[in-house]
This record gives sequence, C-alpha cells and structure tokens, in this order.
Amino acid sequence: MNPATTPVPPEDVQGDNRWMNIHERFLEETLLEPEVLFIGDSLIRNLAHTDMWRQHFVPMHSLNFGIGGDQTQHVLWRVLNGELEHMKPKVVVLLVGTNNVGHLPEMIVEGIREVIKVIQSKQPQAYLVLISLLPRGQKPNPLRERNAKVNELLKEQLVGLEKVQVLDVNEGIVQADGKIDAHDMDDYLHLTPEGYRKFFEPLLELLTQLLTEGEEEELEDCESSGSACSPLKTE
Amino acid sequence: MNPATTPVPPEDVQGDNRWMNIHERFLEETLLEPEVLFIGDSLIRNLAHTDMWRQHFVPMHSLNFGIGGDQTQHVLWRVLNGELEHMKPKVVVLLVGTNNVGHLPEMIVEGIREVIKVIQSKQPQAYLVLISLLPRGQKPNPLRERNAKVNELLKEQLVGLEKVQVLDVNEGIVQADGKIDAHDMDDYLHLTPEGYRKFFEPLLELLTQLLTEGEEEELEDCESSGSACSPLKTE
Amino acid sequence: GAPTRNKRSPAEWIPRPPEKFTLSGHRGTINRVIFHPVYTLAVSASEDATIKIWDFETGEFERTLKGHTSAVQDMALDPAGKLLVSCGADMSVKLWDFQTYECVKTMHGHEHNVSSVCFLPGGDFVLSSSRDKTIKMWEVSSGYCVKTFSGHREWVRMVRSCADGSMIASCSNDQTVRVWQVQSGECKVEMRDHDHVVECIAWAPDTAHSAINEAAGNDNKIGTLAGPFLASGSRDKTIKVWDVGTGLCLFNLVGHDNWVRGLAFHPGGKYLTSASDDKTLRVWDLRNKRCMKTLEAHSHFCTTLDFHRSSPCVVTGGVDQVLKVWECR
Amino acid sequence: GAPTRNKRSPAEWIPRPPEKFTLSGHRGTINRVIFHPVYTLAVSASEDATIKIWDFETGEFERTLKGHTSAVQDMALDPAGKLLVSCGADMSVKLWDFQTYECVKTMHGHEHNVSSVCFLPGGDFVLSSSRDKTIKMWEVSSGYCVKTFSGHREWVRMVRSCADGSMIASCSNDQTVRVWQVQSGECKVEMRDHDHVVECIAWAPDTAHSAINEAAGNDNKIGTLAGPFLASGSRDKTIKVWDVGTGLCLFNLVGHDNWVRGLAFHPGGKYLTSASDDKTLRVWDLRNKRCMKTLEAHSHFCTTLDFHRSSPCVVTGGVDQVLKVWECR
Repeated sequence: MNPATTPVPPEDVQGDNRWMNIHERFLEETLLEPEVLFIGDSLIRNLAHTDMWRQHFVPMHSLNFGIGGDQTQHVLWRVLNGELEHMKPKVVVLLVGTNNVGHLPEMIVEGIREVIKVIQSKQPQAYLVLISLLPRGQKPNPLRERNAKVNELLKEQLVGLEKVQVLDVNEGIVQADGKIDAHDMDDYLHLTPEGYRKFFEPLLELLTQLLTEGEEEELEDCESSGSACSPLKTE
Repeated sequence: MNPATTPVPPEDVQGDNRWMNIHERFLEETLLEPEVLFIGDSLIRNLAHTDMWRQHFVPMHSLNFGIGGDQTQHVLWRVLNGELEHMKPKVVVLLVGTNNVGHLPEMIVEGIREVIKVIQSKQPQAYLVLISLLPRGQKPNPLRERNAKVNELLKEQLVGLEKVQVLDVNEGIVQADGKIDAHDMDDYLHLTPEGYRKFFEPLLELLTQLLTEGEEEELEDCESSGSACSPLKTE
Repeated sequence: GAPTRNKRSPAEWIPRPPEKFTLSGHRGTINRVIFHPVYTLAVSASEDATIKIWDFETGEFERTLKGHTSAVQDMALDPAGKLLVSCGADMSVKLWDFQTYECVKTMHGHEHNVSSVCFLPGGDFVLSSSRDKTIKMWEVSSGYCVKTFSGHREWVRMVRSCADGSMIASCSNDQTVRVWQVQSGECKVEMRDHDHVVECIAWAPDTAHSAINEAAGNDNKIGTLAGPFLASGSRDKTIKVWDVGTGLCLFNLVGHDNWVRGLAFHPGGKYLTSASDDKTLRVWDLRNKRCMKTLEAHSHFCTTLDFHRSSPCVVTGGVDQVLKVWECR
Repeated sequence: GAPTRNKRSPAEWIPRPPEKFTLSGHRGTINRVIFHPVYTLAVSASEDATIKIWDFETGEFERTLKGHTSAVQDMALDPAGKLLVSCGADMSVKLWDFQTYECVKTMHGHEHNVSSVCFLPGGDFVLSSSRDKTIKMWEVSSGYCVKTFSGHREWVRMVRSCADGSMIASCSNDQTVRVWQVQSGECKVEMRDHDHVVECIAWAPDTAHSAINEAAGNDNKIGTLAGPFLASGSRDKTIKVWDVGTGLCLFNLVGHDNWVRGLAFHPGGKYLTSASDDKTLRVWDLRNKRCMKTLEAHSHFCTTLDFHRSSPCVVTGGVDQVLKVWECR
C-alpha cells in the first residue's frame, strides 16, 4: 500500500494537538464562500503572511488551507474530511508533496493525483491549478532530483485532464551556478516574501485571468458603463 | 547526559543539507558588524519576514540567525562553531527551547543556560535579552505547561545575572477563554506578522532603549545640535 | 455644467471625503449599518455577535446589544424607530425594544443562517431570508411565522419590502432577483441577468423615477415606465436597475472592481450609492448612468452602507471592523 | 534672511529633491560613489564585486570594470582622472587605466579586507587602509609597498590625504581619528571623542576655514584657528569637526538618526553634506552648525556620497543598490 495515498492525519508528535485544531478552524472557514481555495503545506500557508497575499489574493476572496509539514496523505485526509464542503470556489490551488519524506516520486505523484481526484469530485465547477514542486536545498541534492522527477511525471500524467493546469513557477529559483539564493529561500525550502513576489507572479496572473474570464464578453454586450443590457420592447 | 546541553547539529533527516548550509551562510554574515544579533529557532527566523523587521529591526543593524526547528543543543552547537566570531554586537536576543521534544523543563533550562554561558564568554560586552518561551497549541495542553515551567525556572535562576534580562512577551497571547487566536498564531505555534506586531512591541522598546543608552547623556553635554563638545583653550 | 457648490441643493449633496468619524469598537467584520429614523443614531451589526449603537453627530459610542450567539447578519428598525429586528448565523430572528434595549422576542424557524430581515411598512410584520433558501414572514405581536416564500434555488441573501408593503424583493446565490406578492406569497417575477451571487437590493424611491426613466429612455426610445424600480448589486461587480413591471433590466452601472455589497438610494432620487469589496463607496449619477464620485472608504472590503433619509449623512462599515460617517455637501 | 533663489550664487547651491536620475544595475550594496575630475562621469563600487561607470549628465550606463573577486570597498581617481585605484574584501588594491579600462596592477600585502584607498596629490603614491589595522603606502610606478602606518587598535575604515599631501587622516573601529605625517610615518595626533566606530572622514577645503572658525568661535571666544580642519562621521550618529592643529573637537553636527556613512564638503566651503543609514542625505550649514536640508535619498541605508568639485551635482549610493544623482540649485 502506498502511504502517500492513504488518507491519515499526521501523528501529533509534540502533543499539543495543533494540526487537528487548525483543521477544525478550516472547517469553520468553509462557510466563508471563497472564490479561490489554496490548499497544501507550508509553502501555501506562508503565502498568507506576505504583503502579496494581502494586496492581491485577499481581494480575490481567497482562503488559505495550508498546514506546515503536510504530506499528500494528510491533505488527502483533510479534503475527505470536510474541508471542501459548503463552498463553491472558482479555482482551487494545490501545492503539496515536498514533505513526503522517504517516498518515491511515483508514490508522491499518485498521492497528488488522489487529492486532485477528490477535489474534482467535490468541486466539479472549480478550475484546478496544481503548482509544481519547488526545488530545495542550497546546492544540488537528491531531494531536488526527486522533486524534479515528480514534476516531470505530473506533467506527463495530467496533460489533457480537463480544468486542470500544472503551473511551474520554478524558472529562476535555481541560479546559473546551481545554487538557491537566500534572498529567495532563506532556509532553502520556503520562499521569503521577496521570493513569493518574484516567483508567484505567474500564479497571480493566471488567477486574475481565470477569475475575469467572461467579463470581457459582458463588456462587449454592454460596451459603456451605462448601456442597456437587454433590449426593451417598446410598448 | 542531558541531550539539551550536548552541542550537536540536527540530523539531516530529509537529506538536502539545508541546516548546515544555513549555518555556513551565517558564518559569512558574521562579518557584517551587527549591533543586534537575533539567534534561535523559527520564532526568531520568521520575524525576519515581517514588515516590523524591515521597518524597525533592520535600521538597528540587526542580523537574524534563526533556524526553523532548532532545539537548545543545536543553537549551542552553532554558537560554539563560529556564529559569534568577528562581530561585536551590543545586544544578543535569544529565543529557543519550544522545539525540545521530549525534554523535561529542567533539561531545557539547562540547555538555555549553556547557550547563555557561551554567548557571555564570547561576547562579554553584549547585553543578553532572553525571550521567554511562548505558549503553544490552540487550547491548554501539556506543552504549554512545560513551556510555562521553563519560564518560571529561567526567571528564578537568571535573576541577578549581570547584563541578562528575561523578557516575557506572552501577555495577551492566551485569551481569557484559554485559547490562542488564529490571528496571532495561525498554526498555534508561530506568530503571524500581526502577532509579532502585537507581542514583540516590548522587545522593540527594550532594544531601542538599550541601543540609545548614553545618548541622552551626550545630549546634555552638547545641548544644541551645534554646541562645542570640548572646551578649547584660548591661545 | 454642474452646479457650483454654493448653488447645489440638498437633493444634490453627496458624501465627501474625508470621513467625519471613524467609529471603532467592534471585534469583527461589520455586516450591516443602518440609521435610526428619528434619533441621531447609527446601528451596526457585526461578526462579533453584537449590535452597537453610536451617535453619528458626536461620534460617541452609546451601547452594545448582546444576545446573538454568533455573527449578526442584518437589522432593521420599524418606522417609528421603537423596535429593532435582527438576525444572524445562530439561525434566530430577534426583536429588541429600542427604548429599554432589551431583547423582547426570539423567533426560530429557519434551518440555517438568517441572512436578512426587514419590516413591512406598518411595523406589524417582519420578513427574514435564509441560507435555507426560504423567506419567512413573522407576526410581531405573536412571534409566529405566518408565511414562507419558497422558490429560490440557493441561499437568499437579502429581503426588502417596497414602499407600500404589497411586494417584497429578494436576491440569492442562485444569481436571480425575485419579487413576491406579499398577499398571495407568490413569486411575481424572477429577474435573471447577473452572472454571480446577487448580494443586495434596494427599491428606488418615487423621487428617482424620472432619473431612471430618462436613463432607460436615452438608449431605448421607449415611453415612460411606471415602475416600481429596483437596484441590485452582485459579485459580478455590476449594479443593475430593473423595471419590476416588465421584469427587465434597464441598465447596468459598471465601475466597481470587486463584489458590490451594499446599495442605498439618495433620498433626492438623483443618485444611487454603493459599497464594494473594492474598498470604495461610490456615488452613481442615475440619469447619466455613470459613477460620479469614488471615495476610498475602508482599508479592507466595504460591506455595507446607509443613506440617512433626512440628514445629509452616509454611514459605511467594513471588514476593517470600523464604521465611517460621511457628511454630504 | 536667506538669499532668495534668484540671488543665490553657485557657492550656495545645494542638492534639491527630487533626484535627477536613479541609476540601477548593481546587484549589491553600493559601497562608494565618486565623480571623475574631468569627464561627466560618476564611478560606483559595489558589494557585487564590480565597478560601474555612469554618465551623470545623461543618466546612461557606460561600462563595468570586473576584476575584484568580492566586494569593492573604495576607489579614487588621480588628479588627472587617468588612473583609478580600487580596493576590496579580496584583500587587493588594484590600479586601472581609465582610458583602456584595464586593470594594470594588483597589489597584495594587506592581511584582511582593504577598506579604503586614496592617492597622494601628485598621483605617484596610493594609500590603503585595512581591517588588518594598518595603513599602507604604495608606489604607483613599481607597485611596491613603501611604508606601513601602524597604531590603530582595530579595523581602519578610511584613509584620506590632505590637500598638500604632507598628512593623511584615518578613522577606525577603535573610535579614533588619527592624522599621520606622510614623511615620517608617525602619528601626529589621535583624536578621541566619538562613542562608536568612526566610519568616514573628510578634509575641509580652504574655502571652509572661515565658516569653521566662525562656528568654533561663536561658542569659544577664541582667536582664529589656522587649521587644517577635518570632519568625521560615526556610528554614534554624530559628525564632528576637528582642528588638526590642536587635536581638539571644535563642534558636533547632530541630527542623523543612524550611522553616518559618508561626508563631502561643498566646494564653496559654507556647507558639509553627509550620507547616513537613516536613508537621508543632509546639508549642514557650517557657520550655524545646523542641518539646513534633509533629503530622503534612498529606500535603505544611504552609504556614500560625493560632491562634484566644479559642477552643481551630488551623487549618492545605498544598500538599495542604486545611485542617485542630485542637482544643486
């Protein structure tokens, strides 16, 4: 059995029940009618602490269901246990997998695909944006290769899936010399606020595009701000 | 032997050598002549991602040597292995201990005291600000009690130590109903940017005071901005 | 040209920056603000489960009404301003004596979050809308539910009575605006043109009829419409003005950059004001169908507003947990 | 009162906001900016290990000099502007032909970061200061180290020659300013009044002597001092003006809210300009010992500045990796 596809809450190693309490808070927040739901690990959660989030993602009516340290099987448990109820988002943004310690790329991909399957069945109207795993470690290392392999498999396997887009935001994170700059990832795993600003710009553009789809159409119908929108029968 | 006082780098469980590379970056940064050195775990590190850091602590010429997940024995290893060389800070701010999984309060306190001992021997001119451990977990739990016990012991044992101040920033983090608000700690362990703004204000005040000590004196000597500062002999 | 400041009549006064007061005290999003019809008071309902009363002339906080156990969603005052009705996420509708400030009745019946309440003009009946997809009518004296209006396919966001109380209008997550006959309980017309949840509605006062007719006629070469007219604001960022008689959308007001959350007609009838998640309060010139003034009102979503019927005053509320009082000049 | 704008002479022109140009291209903190004595060029040295040349009249980038392997700390041009000397964290001192832009000589000898360099007025000798606590004198023609000045107890931050080349001044982390006889290599005077690292020094031009005497005399009822005079800027946030003859501090200029990082006298002699980690560029009226103008110069620490000897122009650099060119009026 693949542990990456077996829905389960993480063990409460430290004994303060934080993970379950965060999940319970998310359950309450499902009533808040998000247009965009972000779900995943700390790379999703930390975005909520940036000015970029406040300036650009909050006005889009976004909710952030990221939990630090989560692996695919933990997010899978969460989406199966209430975190997708009540709401009807237009877009779901998913990023998870880099924390799957000891799992082979194929296992992680299967885990991500399970999460996608649940999201698609519970939120069939939503467009799913899957962010590729980010590189990690200051210098080349086996985990970078593993994440790259996951990304390669995801692209192959998800191509053609309807309403799913794999978004690779990695361009430029690893520099010409093979290193990751501390300005972008100061612990070589998590993006700094500056890192989000640089590398999440494509996500911002994609979401803006997805959320305003159809609006132009409407503008054509009613070209000026005050035109009539349906022809009236004269009496 | 107490594991909390045995200097050691953490095991590189995930295999990307991040911790050691961060430490190596800090070694380079020791040349940057900080006035204030912050050292500890993620509660120290995350501060560097806030507007509060940029607005208030950067102008003080602060350096941030926080590493996520660090326990006392890891910070101890770092201060013994070069992170306090070259520089001559006026203040060192230390916060570590909440990640010491499975350690008794007495063990953690001993670990913190070891770190203090090294800092004082390598930076005798520096004033040491020890931040008390923060509460954790949404609701009351054993780790909160453990951290409270650590704080109690620290206050007892460090009273009277010269140039050391224990700063408790916990006032108001736990609310009247015993819960921690997600606006302050959205994972019930780490402060949000808003949390830092609320609860680290006393630290900001203390540092401002420590760094400007003696300046008023000087102002008395030279009361206007252009007065002579030493009486000249007339020829 | 536009009338100069000196010549402008009160019917043309509009809210001007900066705000006269910022009123803080709530510990959650402000969901609704309304003016008292008689006293110089504004009343606010919040996610923090409380209702607060403020003097909008002095900026002073007056008191807090506690009783709801979770977010208060909407409130209304009866024509004399003696009775307040409120509703909320605790699924209750509450009546408050506005002289003793005591909760005198709590009405249960909805099966989900109660999103909105209003009085019928006489003050004897209250209407409430809910996430349970229904609208209910309650007798004030007995507290009994005397009628249920069913038809919306999703969460009903707001309910408002027309001036004579013969009709009520509602809007919903199902993207429609509906008008119902109070007497029969039947849906008179379902108006469908918004592309997203319809957040709010407002009946146009009689004073607005000529401006609305002119606005509609400009493009449509039609005769005079008798109305009544209704404005609706939606998450599709537009405001639409509807002729309830024909059930047709007369025109759009486009300009907000985010969800439209609140609407209030200017008592003079020339203007419509709106509150939006783009953080602004806007003033729309109905006759010319254009935004004539944008006020940067709140530091976060601006969720609600009210225009005083007789004083030159607007109040807004927002996710930033404050109310702002705006003077009209 | 102050002279009106029309009557003001070039000797009274001071930098005015906003900046004329913001020059970006460096990928690290700017450690030093200097003007070329002949061409309309500014030269910048950066943490990014490069030196860049810019046309300060057009705002155009001209070229990059690469050769240092880590941060470039300081630079100077010979009086004719034909030879550039630079130094850096790679412990080297480099000479560059400013016509071919090639590095013609690299001088090793310091045992740590080289913090500062300058020419003696003839252009035949170069002085360098280092974190190794020494100052070294190098012969340009041979590249040999011909003298070492020892005495500072810590990192020497800056070295500058007086106008006739008979003396050099230095400042240090040991909180002192020292003046040395070039001929003998002996320390003529050690000036101690700063409470923290002294970051920078500047010799006062002859034109400044009357203003400095007046400033000193106002409080001290003394006769005319012959000078030479020296200004120093420190991490203690103050600027001090010293009489090298007596070794005494004449007065303080207090106002910066953070470390003082750069100093440049106005060629007219009435003003001193300074760069600080409080992000500002300040203009000090020497005669009245007060700050007469504060310019918000950079978005992060402002680390360096230069005042052109003959054009009404100031250039600043900062941790924000940009240079700014300021016109004087």
